[in-house]
Amino acid sequence: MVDYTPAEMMSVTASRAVRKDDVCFVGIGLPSEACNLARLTHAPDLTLIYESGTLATKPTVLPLSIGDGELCETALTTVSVPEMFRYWLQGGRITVGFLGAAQLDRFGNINTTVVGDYANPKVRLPGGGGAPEIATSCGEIFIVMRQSRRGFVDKIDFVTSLGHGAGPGDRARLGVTTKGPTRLMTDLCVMEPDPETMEFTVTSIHPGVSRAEIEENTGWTVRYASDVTETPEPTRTELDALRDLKARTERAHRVPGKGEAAE
Amino acid sequence: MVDYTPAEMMSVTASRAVRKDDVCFVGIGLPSEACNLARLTHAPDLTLIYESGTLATKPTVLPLSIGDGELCETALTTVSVPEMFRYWLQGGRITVGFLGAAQLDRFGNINTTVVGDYANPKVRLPGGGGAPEIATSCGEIFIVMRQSRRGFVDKIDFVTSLGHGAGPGDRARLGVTTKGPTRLMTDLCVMEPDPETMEFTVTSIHPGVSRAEIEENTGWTVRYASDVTETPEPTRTELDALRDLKARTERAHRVPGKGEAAE
Amino acid sequence: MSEVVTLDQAVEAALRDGDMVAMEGFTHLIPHAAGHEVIRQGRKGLTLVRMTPDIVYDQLIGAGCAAKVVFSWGGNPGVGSLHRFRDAVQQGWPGPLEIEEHSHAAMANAYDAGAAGLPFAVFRGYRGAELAKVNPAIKSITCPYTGEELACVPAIAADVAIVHAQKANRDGDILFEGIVGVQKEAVLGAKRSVVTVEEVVDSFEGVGPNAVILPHWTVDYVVAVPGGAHPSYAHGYYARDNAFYKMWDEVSRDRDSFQAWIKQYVLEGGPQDFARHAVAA
Amino acid sequence: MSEVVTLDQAVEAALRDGDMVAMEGFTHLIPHAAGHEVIRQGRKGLTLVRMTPDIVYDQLIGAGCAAKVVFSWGGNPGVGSLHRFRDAVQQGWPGPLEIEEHSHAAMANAYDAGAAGLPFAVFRGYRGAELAKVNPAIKSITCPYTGEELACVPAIAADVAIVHAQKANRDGDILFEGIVGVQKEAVLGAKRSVVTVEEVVDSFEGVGPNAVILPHWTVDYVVAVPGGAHPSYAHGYYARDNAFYKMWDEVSRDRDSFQAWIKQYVLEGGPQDFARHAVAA
Repeated sequence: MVDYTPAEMMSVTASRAVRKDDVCFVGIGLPSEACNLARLTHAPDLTLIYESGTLATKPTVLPLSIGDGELCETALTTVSVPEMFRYWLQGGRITVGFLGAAQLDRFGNINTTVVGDYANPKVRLPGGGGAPEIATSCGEIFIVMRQSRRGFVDKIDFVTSLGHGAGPGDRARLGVTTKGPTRLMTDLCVMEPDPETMEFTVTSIHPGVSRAEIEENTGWTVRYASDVTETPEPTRTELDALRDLKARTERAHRVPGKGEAAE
Repeated sequence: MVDYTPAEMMSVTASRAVRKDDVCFVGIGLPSEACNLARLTHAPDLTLIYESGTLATKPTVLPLSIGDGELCETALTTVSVPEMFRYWLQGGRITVGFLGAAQLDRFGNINTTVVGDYANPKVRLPGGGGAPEIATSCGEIFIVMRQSRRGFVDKIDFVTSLGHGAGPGDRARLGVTTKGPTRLMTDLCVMEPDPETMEFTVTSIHPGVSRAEIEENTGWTVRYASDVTETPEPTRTELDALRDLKARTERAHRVPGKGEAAE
Repeated sequence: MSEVVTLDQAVEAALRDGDMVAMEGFTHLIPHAAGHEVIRQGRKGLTLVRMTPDIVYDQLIGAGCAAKVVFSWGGNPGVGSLHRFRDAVQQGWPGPLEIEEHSHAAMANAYDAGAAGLPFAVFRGYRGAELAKVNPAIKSITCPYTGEELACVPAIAADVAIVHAQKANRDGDILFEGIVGVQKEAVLGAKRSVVTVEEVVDSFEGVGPNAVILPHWTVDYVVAVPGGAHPSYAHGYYARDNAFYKMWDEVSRDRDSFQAWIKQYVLEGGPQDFARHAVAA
Repeated sequence: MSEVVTLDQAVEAALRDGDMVAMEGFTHLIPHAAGHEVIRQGRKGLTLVRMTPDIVYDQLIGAGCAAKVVFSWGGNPGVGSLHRFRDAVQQGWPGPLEIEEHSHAAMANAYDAGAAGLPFAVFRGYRGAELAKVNPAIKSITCPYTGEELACVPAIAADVAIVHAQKANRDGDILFEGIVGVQKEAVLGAKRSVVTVEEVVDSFEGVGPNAVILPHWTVDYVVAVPGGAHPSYAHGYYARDNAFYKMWDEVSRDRDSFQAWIKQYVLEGGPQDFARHAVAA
């Protein structure tokens, strides 16, 4: 048995969701960590796409921004941003879109725009960026996010990106033909939409996590699948790959002697 | 005094119409000859664009096709064909479009589609290609074309590309804001639209050409400006540049031992 | 996911009778070898899409493969008319040929829309042009902000795109260099695709600025056919065979000489015959 | 026609109070030096357009240059929020700030339409997304062929585009390499443009495949400002100064420390101060 943190459990679990032939539209942060871990473990030929235009990139360290030079240098090719959104995302070329959220509801609808009223916000968040169309144009959506009452809410303040709307059939009614959120991976568990209600349902719980803990960190009534399993622990290989990746990243982004004396 | 052919007179006259800062959308044949001659004489910094995507190209020989390798090798850059038509032509970046015609009327409307009825043609011509939008998107249009009754007709069988329509105001009524045909250069004379009627009017006659000769080769009633001038003869420099260009082109396109034994 | 196969396997797997097929190439990289394979396989009722149908479409039309041509300029560049195309339109030989005619701007936009997964494209075009009256596919739309009336055209989303490129790597990624035309759009917009290449290489090192790269997961079949663009050219490999274009004017003028040529060079030939053209000019 | 001048001359000639200005750069090649010049010249009432407003727009907003921001993602990448942007939106400091918010897809399409000279762009977007309810600029249109309802957005045609590139040649042609973003579209769509570059060179020899070249007649003013993208990066010249982005989070959190920073580094500085950042990391 190996030692690992809940954050590592989340990243490893998210990385396992990716299949070897997937073409992933990757966001910065947890999605990028999970996708690159997948590429370094079971899915070496995985295709990673970042919205800055880099197609089939193989960064050796995790990018800090969506447009780090490393992404371009290791890419098969780089296209303009209009082409990325037009030919590649809208063109239906992406099998999996990875999203995070500031607020998430039980149907996988996402808010990254505002807390409070749009016109008079309590907290102005960065906004949707690519997410509104990632949510509808990718074959399916994986969400990776730390579980908390603040993030997992009964009702999100603003629907930045569509999940399953208010339930079954809503995507189809809006003319959306893709699957939407099929998997939510947190530091506590894995949830998948119930095929009947489309509500997120716990299908797998991470080792050592209790149902009470999940419920304490969820702002909606938690539902469980009939056959909840225990998430397999990270393997030594996965943990080593993840820790190496993070250490390499840490070293690369610490540029000594720069930045302090600001322009 | 130098010796020259009517065809040389036409090319030299057409080349002189081009200004040194123009950005020209160039077709194969006479337009290409005139534009490259201008570049080799009074307009060395002239920008030539061919619809195959080559921007600011400086071919040493005339291309046989719109997409010869020479155009790309000598270009500042080459863009895709959709970008050429979207960003560069429709984007309003071209000052002069050069067109030829199978049939032309007195208002500069052009037919390169069919002789006879469209559904049941007597002669099926190659079609419009880029011309319909070149005619409306370029700042102005220069037409260069050998003068004949067959080509200069009272009524064209099909309007492939708009000139001045049926007369003054027609372009504006169609929402077109560019000038349209401002100059027609033939082997006999130069015509320009009369500012009142927009009909082509002879403004300059090539040396040694009679009004009768022009009229014999025109299918509409020829009108003359009040101050018709004589077109200046080609200079020694212009003729040398043109003949060198054509000789170089001839040599380059004669590839011995190829083509006969056909695949 | 690209699969490396032989040309006859690729064409057989990708193309069916009645399909809409785009064999693109703007003067450069025209997939002649693949076009010949389509003739050998005797495909019928094809809708041939291309901005600039030239010799290879003339051959397909004369050989009876086509029911319809969608195009914006149909000629033998720098030479004259396409005699087989003209014979089909004017005389219905070897069978009736429907035409759907656009401008270059319209087709370039239609390919762009196809690649972008849109059902149609909007552009400023056809003002005062009669084509809009004879082609019912040309419609107009009003800008919801300015009220300007603009032209529109359905997206080109062919059943099959067939193109020629310079290189594939071992993964099946494709590299086009030079005049790149609308090949990227044709492939991305199509349901299936066949790409013939000059050669398969280990790496795309030393690529110049006018390059288009298509990842292997956008392409279905990759086939190495050296010389496969002849008499068109492959930038960096061999030049355009201008003499062939002139020769074609003679051969294609007459139905009998055309058929004799097709028999000798296409029906009794194969993709390996193109290799001798794959030499720098 | 591009004119080579100094940065203060270029900004003064190109930009007026109340203009809509797009200073683009998708993480890469963000025109920081030019942004500082705009602050020094005290421009007011600007509409700032950018897909990803980050530090330089935070500075312009905090310095009181902006009346409105048109954007699709406003944050400090990899770090967090833009405190000056947030303070303006939430508290109206230093003045009220109007926002017009889109998605990336919408803005990318809007830039594309601007470059293409169209009044609007059509895309498949905003389905089930609430932004379409709060931004009246987002409209919809029906495909005349399929009946599908699609989103549309007005084209971005700014008064001025300000971008940073790696190189200009002696003619004033511009070369961008690496992540090219929407800079080509921003410049082609704008009425006027200012381009700062790392260096002016004799030739663009050795250009790689991810390159965009803008001919000199598409650009109004070209200025050599080595290091002018710092703390963003210039591919092939210097790396992103990630520590600066983190430092900005501290400096910008507080109005006083922000103003002290602007005074010291912008108002009392100049484009020459960027040169020391133009060293390979």
